[in-house]
Amino acid sequence: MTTAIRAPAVSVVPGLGARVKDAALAAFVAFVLLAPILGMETVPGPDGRLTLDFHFDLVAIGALGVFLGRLALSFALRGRPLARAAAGPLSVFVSRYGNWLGVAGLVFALALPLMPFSSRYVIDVATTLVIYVMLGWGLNIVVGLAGLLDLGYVAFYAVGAYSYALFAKWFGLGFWACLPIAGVLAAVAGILLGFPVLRLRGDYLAIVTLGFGEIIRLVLINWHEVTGGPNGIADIPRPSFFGFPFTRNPGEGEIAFHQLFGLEFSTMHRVVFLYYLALALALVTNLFVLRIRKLPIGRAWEALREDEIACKALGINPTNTKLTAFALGAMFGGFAGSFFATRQGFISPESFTFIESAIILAIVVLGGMGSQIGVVLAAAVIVLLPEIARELETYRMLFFGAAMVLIMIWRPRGLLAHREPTLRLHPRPGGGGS
Amino acid sequence: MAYFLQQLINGVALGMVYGLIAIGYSMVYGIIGMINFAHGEIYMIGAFVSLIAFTLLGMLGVSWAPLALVVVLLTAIAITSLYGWTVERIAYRPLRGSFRLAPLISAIGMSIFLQTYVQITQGAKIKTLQPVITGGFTFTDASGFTVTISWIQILIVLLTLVLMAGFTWVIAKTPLGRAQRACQQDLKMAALCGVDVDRTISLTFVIGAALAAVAGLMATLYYGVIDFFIGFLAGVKAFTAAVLGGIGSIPGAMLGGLVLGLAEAFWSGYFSIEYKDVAAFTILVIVLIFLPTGILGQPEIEKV
Amino acid sequence: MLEVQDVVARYGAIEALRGVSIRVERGEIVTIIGANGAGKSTLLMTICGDPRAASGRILFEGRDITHLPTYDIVRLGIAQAPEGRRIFPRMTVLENLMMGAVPTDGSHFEEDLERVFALFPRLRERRHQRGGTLSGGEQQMLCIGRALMARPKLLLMDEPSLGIAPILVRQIFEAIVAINRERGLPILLVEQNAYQALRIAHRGYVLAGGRVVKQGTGRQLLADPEVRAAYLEGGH
Amino acid sequence: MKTPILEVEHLTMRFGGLVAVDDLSFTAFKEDVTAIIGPNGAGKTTVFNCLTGFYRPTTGQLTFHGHFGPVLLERMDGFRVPRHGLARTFQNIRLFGGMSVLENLIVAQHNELMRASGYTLLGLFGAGVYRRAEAEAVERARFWLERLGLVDRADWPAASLPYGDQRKLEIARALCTGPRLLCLDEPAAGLNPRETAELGELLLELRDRHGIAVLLIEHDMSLVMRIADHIVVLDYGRKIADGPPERIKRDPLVIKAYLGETEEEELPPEVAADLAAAEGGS
Repeated sequence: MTTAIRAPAVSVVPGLGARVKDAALAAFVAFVLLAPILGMETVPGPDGRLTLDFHFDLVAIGALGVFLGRLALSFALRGRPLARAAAGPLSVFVSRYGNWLGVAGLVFALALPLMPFSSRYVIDVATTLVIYVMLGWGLNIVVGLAGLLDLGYVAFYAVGAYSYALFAKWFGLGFWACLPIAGVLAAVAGILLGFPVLRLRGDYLAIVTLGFGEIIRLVLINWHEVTGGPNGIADIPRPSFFGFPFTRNPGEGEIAFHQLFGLEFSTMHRVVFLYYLALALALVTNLFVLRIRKLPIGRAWEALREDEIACKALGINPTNTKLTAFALGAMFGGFAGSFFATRQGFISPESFTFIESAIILAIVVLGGMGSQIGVVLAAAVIVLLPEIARELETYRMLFFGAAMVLIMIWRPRGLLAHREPTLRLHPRPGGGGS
Repeated sequence: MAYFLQQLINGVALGMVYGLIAIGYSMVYGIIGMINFAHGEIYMIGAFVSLIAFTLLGMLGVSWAPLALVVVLLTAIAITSLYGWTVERIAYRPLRGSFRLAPLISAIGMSIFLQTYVQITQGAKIKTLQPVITGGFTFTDASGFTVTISWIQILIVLLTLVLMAGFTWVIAKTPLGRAQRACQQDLKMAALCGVDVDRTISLTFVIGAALAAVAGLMATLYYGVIDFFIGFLAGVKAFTAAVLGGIGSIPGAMLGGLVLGLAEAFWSGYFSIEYKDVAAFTILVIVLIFLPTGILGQPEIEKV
Repeated sequence: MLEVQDVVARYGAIEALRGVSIRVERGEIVTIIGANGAGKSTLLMTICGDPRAASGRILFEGRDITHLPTYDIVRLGIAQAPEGRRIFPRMTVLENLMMGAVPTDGSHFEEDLERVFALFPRLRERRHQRGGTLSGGEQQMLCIGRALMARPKLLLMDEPSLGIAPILVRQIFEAIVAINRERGLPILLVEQNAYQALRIAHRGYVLAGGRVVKQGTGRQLLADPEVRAAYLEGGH
Repeated sequence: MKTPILEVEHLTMRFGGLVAVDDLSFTAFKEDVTAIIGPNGAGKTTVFNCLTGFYRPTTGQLTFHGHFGPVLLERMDGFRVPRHGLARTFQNIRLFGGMSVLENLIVAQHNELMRASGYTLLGLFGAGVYRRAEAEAVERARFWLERLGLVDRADWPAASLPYGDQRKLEIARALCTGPRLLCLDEPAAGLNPRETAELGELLLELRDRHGIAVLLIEHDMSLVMRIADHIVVLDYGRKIADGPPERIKRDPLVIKAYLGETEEEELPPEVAADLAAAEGGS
């Protein structure tokens, strides 16, 4: 893809009067937009008919905010466009010290449960974060490397989760037996979907994958006999430490984890174990992606993203190559899904809505497509910000949506957009392009 | 037979609503080649503005239905169009000519934002509107089955047909419509002809939003219940309709909407109501595979 | 009339124009010749503001138009018959001509239409046919006709002979001369068919690698041995 | 006696009502640089697209004498064509712009490397077979980079190269697929005279030293007339001439349809007067 940087806009610096006028206009538009929806809340009245609660104070505040914001923005930008060219200082820094950052991050992640501030809550949030990172890395194969826009990634996550739950419940298989099954089933789902649709144009593919995600969810809701319908599946077997369960009182002939190591029983053991389990899965995903990027198939994915026609002219089979990306991405989604099921012990279709797909996609795209560290950065932003602002729970998705728009405008290629070649003819210093 | 007729009527009414939303997708896609993911939310906002306007009129004591309808229709169109315009200005225009996925991601963000915005300001509960228009025609056939055409269904069909006719005329005969078509066929050349492309694109969003507002009003009247989440499914289905009919083609969007509405009505009538949404998505997948340019779409020759 | 001063323009990372200066005076046919990729078409598009000049200035009738949006430039009186003709394929011939008239106030529409039909009688016959169904030569006539409908003060033409039957090429060039002569309309003509272009041009520029490498009157360039070797004689 | 490498027989390609190529037959020989010339829109690129599997010809037979003996190209999937030893470049350069120059050349050796990586499985575990194959691929890339003078820029993103170098890189990439026949679509477009001359040298060297036949679409007659052994002239999708350059140059049909009259025609009197006036004035 050619870097389509918008032509440098002309710096026509407007005068103060023009700016105030422009801001006033924006405020007026905001007022009209906000007046009905924010200003008049429909509430059921005493007789059951709807009446309105008026909040015009909020509308006024909103319009004023827009006025001031617009004015401030016009001074801050001085006629320049908001969008920036791809590689910023952050990208360059990360590309230079990427390996060190990775090692430092890994050490921190490994040591986290030992840190003094590591409460159960911290570990839980960290586990969630790690799972999103893993999902991001998995989807990165499909979107970042192969350039296939998948809006239904959560379907594979769901396939993994339900496969784990069903196999564990009905066949009594343990986590380590179910994990590969879940991965394989998700990959098969990926192939089944991919086979007919991978020939489609980019944005059509996006909508079809979205439709597929919804089909899976609707099937989960309506196929009561197998999936338990909207109630989901409860009492999914919890993971054990290679056969040693994390229970206070193990069953006949079983030895519990704390007995094995002669520890006091603590519910933290399982939490920490789950954390390390998630971390291990995520690391496997990362190693896999790092490795495969440097193999012919990985390069073919990237080449396909850049120019499919040129790929054909070089003898690359586009359909098979895309299908591999789709299947492998789905497989990691399946792994993550089975971890999700065992961690929660309960799954229902509600966990697999489109919004989840959007969040994972946002992590990949905001991170900078194809960038592994970018995924971590973006996942941290997206998972941790709402946690920090817990009391703003209701506003979380509002910020989330707004952030997606703003980051795209600010950096259309994501936070970290620098790409390092997968192999070099000349060693690092001296040959750096750009 | 009567049952069949009833499903047919329901399907046509439903299809008209889908068609109205689908036109917005189709036009925006035709002109700038992006899927306006937030279009479903624009429809949802149209429904809410209608609901609020009805409630306000009720509180003001306006009880004559035709007057209320006209006022609500105009209000919904005006405010929803402004939403459409603003969304384009904020979330899409800065990204024009940018990296391919950027506007789509931005649109998804916008969609989430608008959905949450309405959820927060209006509450997450389902809103029920007192029926504004009731009654209709009822026919009974020899075996005792009845077929009902409600006034609302008639209104939906009539209003949609009028809008379609008017709109087709605008596109076909006025300078405005010509500029719009020129932009669809060749954005660069349109600019070289002196067309203000940015303005025309804004206008496209405004027209799409206005039609979505009408669809929102109709849905509110038809179902009587709405919530902040109705935009997502309606949006995806309308997009399906647009693709089905051949994206970029306005009669195609209407036709696609009809086909989808009928398919859904018959599917729920004869097979299973639970899987009616699955039916819509399945149709989408099948159409894209076997008829990638839709029923009335223009075939594309791959340039090498 | 038109003055391009040291203009640089890029497409993505590729620098297509590296400091080009040309001018067009009233009533002139000025031609620009050069190989594929020399920047000829980019020059015409840059005059119309797309891509925008990264540096340098463009003056039209003494007014700086470098930073104006395309539609304003066009409304000032610069019409273009662009490369590849760019007929609106799903509009009729008449509608295409109406699009050409967008920059005008519409009061002379019928009159202008008659003049275009007089110039290209074929278009009158086909006025209700869709643009996409015309032959290459007819599309070129429509393309020129559409540009004339704007009542331009300056006409930019990009390779009007491209992919046209030889017999039609002649007709098109005759039309160009006629337009210039009858209306005194200055024309900036980009051509690969250097021979034909230089024959009718008052002055010409040779563009190579995004720079002007030669300029002179049409006859001077026609007679120039280097120009002959590179662009005229099919190489010997 | 020359050996044929590509035999085109009665090739016709229609798009709807438009006949882009009309009953075209010619043979390209292994020892030759064959050029296809003709006015824009004459159907030259369409011929390439039929050869390389991007279009399915309406009728006709295309026999290519590839690595594994003669094969028919007209019904072959595009991505299978290169495996038989037919590589092409594009009129509008199609590089993998975000990937480095070297990576572009490695991707060109995809199928061999896929096999060496055990279809990814062996490669995933770092097998020596794959590492050796990759090193060989890099060496092959280095060879062509050195030949084309791009070796210093091997680690640059392809899109950051100047235009002329991008053209060269696209040729190098096609060469890395190990072709018997190289099809070039206007390779000299946008090159300056010096670069064009170098390109001519390269193509002759491919023919003489590497035994790679060349099929060339080109507008630059100075290049074509200098290096082509055999020229096919198309006009309106039809072949109007076929032969060595000396004959083509003199062919009245070709002159009329394409090359143009080289002797000065009579100028229309008013233009002549005008020209004289303009000259006098300046």
